[in-house]
Amino acid sequence: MPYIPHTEQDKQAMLAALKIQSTDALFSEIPETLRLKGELKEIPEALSEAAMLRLMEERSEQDKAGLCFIGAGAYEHNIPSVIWDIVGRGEYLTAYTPYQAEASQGTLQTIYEYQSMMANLMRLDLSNASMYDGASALAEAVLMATRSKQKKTVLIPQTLSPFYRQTIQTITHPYSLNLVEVPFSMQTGRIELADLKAYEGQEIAALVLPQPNFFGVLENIDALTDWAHEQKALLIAAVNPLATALLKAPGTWGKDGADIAVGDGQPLGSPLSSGGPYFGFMCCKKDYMRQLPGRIVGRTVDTEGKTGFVLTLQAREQHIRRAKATSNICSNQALMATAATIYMSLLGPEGMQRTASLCHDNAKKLCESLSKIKGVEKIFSAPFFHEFVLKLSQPVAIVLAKLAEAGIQGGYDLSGAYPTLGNALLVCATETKTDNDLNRYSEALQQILRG
Amino acid sequence: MPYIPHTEQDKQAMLAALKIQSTDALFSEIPETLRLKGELKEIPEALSEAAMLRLMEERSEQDKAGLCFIGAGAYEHNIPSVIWDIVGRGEYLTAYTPYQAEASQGTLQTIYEYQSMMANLMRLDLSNASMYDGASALAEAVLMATRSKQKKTVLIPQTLSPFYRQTIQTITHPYSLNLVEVPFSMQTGRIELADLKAYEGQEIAALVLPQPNFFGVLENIDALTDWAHEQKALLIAAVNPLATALLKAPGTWGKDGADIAVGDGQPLGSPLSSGGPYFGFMCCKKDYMRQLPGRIVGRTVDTEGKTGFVLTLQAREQHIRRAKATSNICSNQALMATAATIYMSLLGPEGMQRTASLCHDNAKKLCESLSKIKGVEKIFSAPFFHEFVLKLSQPVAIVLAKLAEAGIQGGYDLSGAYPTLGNALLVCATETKTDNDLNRYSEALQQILRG
Amino acid sequence: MTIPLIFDVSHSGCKTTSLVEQTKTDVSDIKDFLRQDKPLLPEVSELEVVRHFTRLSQQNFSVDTHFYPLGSCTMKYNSRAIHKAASLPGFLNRHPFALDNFSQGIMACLYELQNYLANITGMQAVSLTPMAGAQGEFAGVAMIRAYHESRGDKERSEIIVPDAAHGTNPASAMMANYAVREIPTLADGDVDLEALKAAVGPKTAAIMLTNPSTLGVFERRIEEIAKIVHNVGGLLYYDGANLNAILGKARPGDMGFDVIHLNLHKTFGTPHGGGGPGSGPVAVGKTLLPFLPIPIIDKKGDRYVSLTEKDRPQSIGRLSAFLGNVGIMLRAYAYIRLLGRQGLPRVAEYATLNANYLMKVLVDAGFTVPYPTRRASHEFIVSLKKELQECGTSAKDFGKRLLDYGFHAPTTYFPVLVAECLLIEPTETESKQEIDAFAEVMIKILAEAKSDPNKVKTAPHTMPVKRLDDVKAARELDIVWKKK
Amino acid sequence: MTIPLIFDVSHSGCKTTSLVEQTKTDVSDIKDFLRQDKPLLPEVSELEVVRHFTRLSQQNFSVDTHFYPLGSCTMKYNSRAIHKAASLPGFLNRHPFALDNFSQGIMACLYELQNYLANITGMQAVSLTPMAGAQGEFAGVAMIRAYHESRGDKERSEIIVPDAAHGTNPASAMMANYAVREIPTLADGDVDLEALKAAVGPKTAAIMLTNPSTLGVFERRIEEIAKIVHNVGGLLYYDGANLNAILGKARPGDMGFDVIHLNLHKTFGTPHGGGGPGSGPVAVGKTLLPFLPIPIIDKKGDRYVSLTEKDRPQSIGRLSAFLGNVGIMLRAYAYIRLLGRQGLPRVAEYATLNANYLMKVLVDAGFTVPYPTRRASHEFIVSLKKELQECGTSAKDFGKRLLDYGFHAPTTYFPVLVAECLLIEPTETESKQEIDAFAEVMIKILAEAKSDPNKVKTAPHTMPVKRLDDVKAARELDIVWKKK
Ligand SMILES: Cc1ncc(COP(=O)(O)O)c(C=O)c1O
Ligand SMILES: Cc1ncc(COP(=O)(O)O)c(C=O)c1O
Repeated sequence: MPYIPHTEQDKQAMLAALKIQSTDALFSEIPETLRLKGELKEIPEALSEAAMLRLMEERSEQDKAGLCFIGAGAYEHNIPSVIWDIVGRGEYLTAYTPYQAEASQGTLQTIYEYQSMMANLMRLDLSNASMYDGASALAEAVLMATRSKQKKTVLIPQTLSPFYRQTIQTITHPYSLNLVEVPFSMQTGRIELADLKAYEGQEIAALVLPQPNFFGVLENIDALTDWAHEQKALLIAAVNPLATALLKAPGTWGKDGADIAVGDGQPLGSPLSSGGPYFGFMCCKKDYMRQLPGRIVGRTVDTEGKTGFVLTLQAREQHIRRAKATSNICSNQALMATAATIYMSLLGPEGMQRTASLCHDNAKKLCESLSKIKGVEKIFSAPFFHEFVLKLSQPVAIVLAKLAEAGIQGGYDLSGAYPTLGNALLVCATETKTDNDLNRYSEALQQILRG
Repeated sequence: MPYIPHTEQDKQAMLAALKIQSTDALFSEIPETLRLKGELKEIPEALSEAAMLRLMEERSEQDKAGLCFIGAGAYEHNIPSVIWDIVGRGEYLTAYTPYQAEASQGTLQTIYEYQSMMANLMRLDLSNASMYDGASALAEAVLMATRSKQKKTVLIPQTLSPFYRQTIQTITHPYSLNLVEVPFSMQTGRIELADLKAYEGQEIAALVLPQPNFFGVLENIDALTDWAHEQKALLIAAVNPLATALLKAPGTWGKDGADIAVGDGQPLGSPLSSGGPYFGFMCCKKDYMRQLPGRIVGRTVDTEGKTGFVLTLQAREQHIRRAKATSNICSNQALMATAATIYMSLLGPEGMQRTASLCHDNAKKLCESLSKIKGVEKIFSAPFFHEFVLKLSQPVAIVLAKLAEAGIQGGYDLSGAYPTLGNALLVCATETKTDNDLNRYSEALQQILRG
Repeated sequence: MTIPLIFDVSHSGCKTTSLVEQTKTDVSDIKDFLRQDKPLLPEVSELEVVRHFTRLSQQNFSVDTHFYPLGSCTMKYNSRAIHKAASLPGFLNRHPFALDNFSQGIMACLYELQNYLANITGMQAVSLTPMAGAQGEFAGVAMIRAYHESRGDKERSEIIVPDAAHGTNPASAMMANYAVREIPTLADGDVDLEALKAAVGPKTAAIMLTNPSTLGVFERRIEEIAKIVHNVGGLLYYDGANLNAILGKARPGDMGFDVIHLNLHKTFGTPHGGGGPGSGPVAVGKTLLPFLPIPIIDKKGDRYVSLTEKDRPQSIGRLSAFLGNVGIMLRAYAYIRLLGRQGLPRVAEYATLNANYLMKVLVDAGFTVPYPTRRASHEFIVSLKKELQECGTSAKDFGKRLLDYGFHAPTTYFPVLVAECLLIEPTETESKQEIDAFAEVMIKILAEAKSDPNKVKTAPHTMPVKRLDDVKAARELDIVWKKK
Repeated sequence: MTIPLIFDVSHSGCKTTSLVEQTKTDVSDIKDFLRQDKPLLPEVSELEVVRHFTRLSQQNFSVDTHFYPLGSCTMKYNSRAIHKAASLPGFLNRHPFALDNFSQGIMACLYELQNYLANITGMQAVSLTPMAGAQGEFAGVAMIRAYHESRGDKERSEIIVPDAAHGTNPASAMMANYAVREIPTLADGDVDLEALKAAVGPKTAAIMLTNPSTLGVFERRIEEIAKIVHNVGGLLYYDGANLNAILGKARPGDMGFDVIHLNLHKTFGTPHGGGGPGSGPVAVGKTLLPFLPIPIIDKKGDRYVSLTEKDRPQSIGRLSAFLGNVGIMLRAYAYIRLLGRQGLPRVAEYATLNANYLMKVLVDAGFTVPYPTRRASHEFIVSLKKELQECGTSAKDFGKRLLDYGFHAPTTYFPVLVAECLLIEPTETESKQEIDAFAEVMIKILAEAKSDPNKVKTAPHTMPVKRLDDVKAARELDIVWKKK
């Protein structure tokens, strides 16, 4: 029996100890009417490990697509081989949340190091141990801000990922917040300070500010942060953590810095994996510490004065505070945060900055060569990080399908989420692309738009 | 610098401590004439990890071939996922030979368990810790037998792998042994007792006996073993260890059992890997213990009486006995033996027997369906394990090339090594093959021989 | 041996150049946006990283190294085969926005998984998107809210939760802006029906139940409870964290539940990762069908498609940016394929057999269980109140002492209503031998508590650290390393 | 904590059915050949296997967990990237007898590796097939025999080996049926040329040398040695185990060697695996070219082919059934690609810098080195003769005590000619910080040897076991577990 170690003899000895004839008797307290009579019909017969692996291999091979130029919130990066060899060690992989601190120092110290790296990267006072993903972390940050400020209005730029906006919607819906979508400049592709005038004087809990934004464009963070603080609103930064190694850290935005920074940690060592598991991170100024959701690890000492680590500030959490907790989050995405900790340790400040620079460089090169093609137009004027928006002379879906045939995943089709942009395509190039890869894309697109 | 942790500052501090200006001074004792002046011209510029992996991926993808029905000494088997996740752990992977016993109990206990499993599987008194591969292990066994018997003649059946025979040749050449090749019956495909008559009364050190033999055919082991012992020769069994779970163990062959058993451990969890690394195993009766080459682990106690493990019987080995050692072997194939230990633990006696039976069953089925095809003839009459020989109506190389196009690696072409067999093809089917796989082979072959 | 922080190993300027292409880059076009400081991250060699985290990992207990009978957590064996299946490069490298044409393989897995889970739970449909049990709970409660709102039923402001409930239940109700009304448990471990009857009414949005409950017993009057709640227009939420106990034996859908969440990282053998990622799919009956969170995988003809808000206008919406923790779903899918139709009920049988057997051995040895007349489910509670009174040794002390003997501690102090409790869940993947060994050590500690209580109270003695100071950790907060 | 044997965990009848297809099989046609007994192998669950071997592995020191300055072993960092490269499914699943059309990718790697190694060593051609250093040595000596035989030169029956040589050198000479003639080393660590001159003659088949020698110094008069041996018609064999010291700095081919073997598992960063697999390619100059062992990869036009005995009639033949340890070759290939032309000499620079620096620190602290006037190569010797005399603490004791401080012991008692020696090789992948920490502990142990010698003599104290009884192990031999 797969994964059941009992021999018939063991079973009989155990039944005998319990003075019962069969395991059926163990379920005697389940009312007869509720006992499942037949079998689970939808479940197929057991496969052997080899047959299962062969099936899964076929399925995964079936989905093999070309060079990936899609971004839109999930990014292809080089993942050093070290990471998953270590993260996949049983001691990390098969441990539970580190409740028994003395038997969990590995996980606890790792998370403490994670918190330190994230807080240092964001230049904020503290970090929690991880959230589910960037979108849900942002939703929790919005709740946190409205709780802290006791106000219900939150400004949400349309340059924020539509998926993040939908997630905020779902998660904050029960609290009937006033979520105000801030339009962007069709010329620059970002929020312009002037356009915020309209919201001045309102009771704003927070302004959410993505950097880079969903179009890859760099927002005017300093001015917008100062504006938010002038409105007595919190500034919630939603950032790409890899980009943050190169770009201004949220804690240094404007005069006083962002108050909360969240984002998706995927670029730090999580494979694309169809969208998950990734992890959300959340950092903030210490003023908001007691509002922070999720687990936090602290450094302490043992009875002999030796350094050790424990879960701390648990009075915020569901298992202690129940209906008065800061969030219901329990399991988080610890393993992915472990991967990120190793990623940041391996690359270090220089490696991360260099990687971010390579991304930028490749995207710039690709944008230049693609926008030279007839039928292609770069539509936003503001600088970008590693993604950019192109307007095509043909419907995006058709072009993407043709690119796919040429072995290229050309990008994310914006025409659904942003119909006003027309045939708009969001293209991403990271450090994984060689010059040859970039050329392959331009050549293929040229061919398609010519033909 | 890849894998060099020194900062410039570290380097300067170290040079200063040594009172030298540059690392050049460290090489001052190398005569000037011998100092390499230029660069290593053949070595390309460094690649990044990602670029290297991409190159290697392309190279490995380039070689992707179809369903594998090749055997001939290396066999495709299911490898439980557990094995390489554990064997790949740094503590096993990056340790040296366990000279410092107290800091190497993991490797030492594993090898002790390995030795126990192999000896039990072979039904012999003892096992060493591994040899390079099956062929070189057999060569060492031949040397061991000639040393023990102080005779120079060794009978080597032509049913033994030609590669094994060549290896024996190379390794024993300096000792000018009398290696006598014993021909096989063209009808049964094995050595017939009657044909051994010719060698009776000679001064024979050993008879080598493969089971199954290179043709997959099962030798008449009991009679041949008894014959060897009647000649006062040692019987060296060369066996497939997976088959041995199902077939008579060497230690039980004939009246007194084989004296030495060797073979390639590859079927026990080593991937095909283009031929290596695999490992050789070597078991023997205790009479020959002090002649055994290679490392041996023994169980002992520590100063407090606690059980522990150490390398033992080292007086046979090169690092102690130098020119008087039983062999020059130093590094062996410990990691592959570790994989085999885990393989045998996972499958257990029942799982290994069942796997061997599935191999046999699949091979039988395939042989039946292939030999029904016009232009195909099964040439040997004796029973086989999981390989069999077919005679084709067309040259084997041409048929194999066509099968490859149909996504099938059809087998090993015997026409080079055994020209007298004609267009002979050695086909293998293991437990990895489904009925559908077997059918694909028959259909493709039918098509090819018809066309 | 304590291990220095990676920051303490750091030496400025150290790096592994092979990890990043060393070509020149030009970021002058975005110079106004650039960071001026060097982020304070470690600067260490690849070997230093490998050594640091390998050694850190060795300081963990884990299923792969230790028996881990943590109640309510189902720390069963995490198959390496399913880990390998989910780690196939084709799966790892797939972008969530790959075109449908290049997504049929993965969608086939997810679609089938939805169907399997519906069948296992006896519900109508499944959404896999919630990222953990708690997010599944939120999704469930949000659907309940959406349902009542869709009927214009705005009065319902309360969710009823038994006092034995897991903390996420009330917290999830709170996340959905419901007031929580707690009801007590009877001395036999079942819900107090009279209290329930008194609690329900027009304000009742739903009740959240775990069955078998976290007390380790099956709620026998579940059908009655369903009737009571449904009668007042409320719905029933099932917390599926304990599904291991009844897999293939009974189904929440048949008990009258309207919505349930599952913990794939418990019942379906996916690893816990030191705290996550998990996956908490929700399954619903007919009532809540329109409200399921998106995305959902559907099959149109022989093509799989992903349903969005356009296809499901009444959906509560999306809970994360993409599809949820797909890697975990793939593991659960592979797990179900490995166990198959016959294997799943066997899980419940042996999980329950192990729990009842261990309980019997411990009771025979003098341990107190709060529900001695009840069958254990897949887990059971031992109360050490007597031991605390008599020897001064608490549940925490017992837990810590177990570590010294190479066993992870059971869950301690949960559920809160049983004083000094250990919640013990052996799971089906542990052998009789292992369970006997655990029982033996429990009995040994009981003897120690009497003969040498201090030994127990100051445990652990053999871990990398002695007992840690939680109070100091919270008072003198040190949660981010700072450069000295 | 000692871990029971897997046999002691075994419970008859336990098995993991998912590992083998459970379909019926029929072996009645070979019933006369079948085994009647059930092989005495463990019967355990998959979890038991995982737990057993995971926990066992944790009892090892390894490069991934500890500084491992084992002299003559080059325990450098084993890159995970090269491990991943060699573990690509395309490589793992390739059968050695795949058709040439499906082998161009792998042959390209091996062909290039041959060329790289030829360039690095300054030799003409390379065969990758030997499976370890010792098999490379055998191949080399067998080629030397073949060369003399090919010239009808049958007198040559001796191989000269310095007393400092590694044990495999004389043993390999023996395997090739040569008598071994040992020559002494001078007080400065170089070979005694007078003794050499006296030893050579018409019987001399070859001399086997390691340079830098295993004494941790470069043999300065190597050109003279080459002349002496060549003059009498003998050949020069280079043991390449120490190549890390001179990588890209000097080449055996330029020194006059006719044949060399390399240890890919030392110089080229492939893992040691607890004792193997390694890979010991041989490289030859013009003289021995025809005798190289097969198979060898060649390029014909733009196609790679594998040369066999037909192409190389004078070859000594084949040393194993297939191509050798291809997986290790792929790792070495990937390693060279990662380090590149500039990276290889850097290895020698930093390996040598680390060794000389550590030697300096230890000498300054009062340790005795036998060759104080010499530059260390990538390793050096400390002799603890004085400490043994004065405190009773031996080299073995020092080594064991190091374990307590988290450092693997250096090589002890090799080379045999230096009493109470530790052969210390830090490698280039260790940081100054790590080396300083090691030096500090060495100094601490030196102090302990004086203040508390018993502590050192009874070390280790913190390992899973205390010092083990080697004598009992050899006397009361227990090398195979038997059922009681
Ligand atoms: C009964 C119960 N419900 C819900 C949860 C929450 O699950 P998760 O941690 O996946 O959010 C848990 C987890 O411990 C639990 O035991
Ligand atoms: C100097 C020297 N030569 C030869 C060898 C033998 O190499 P292998 O163990 O790979 O056979 C070694 C290994 O320790 C060595 O140090």
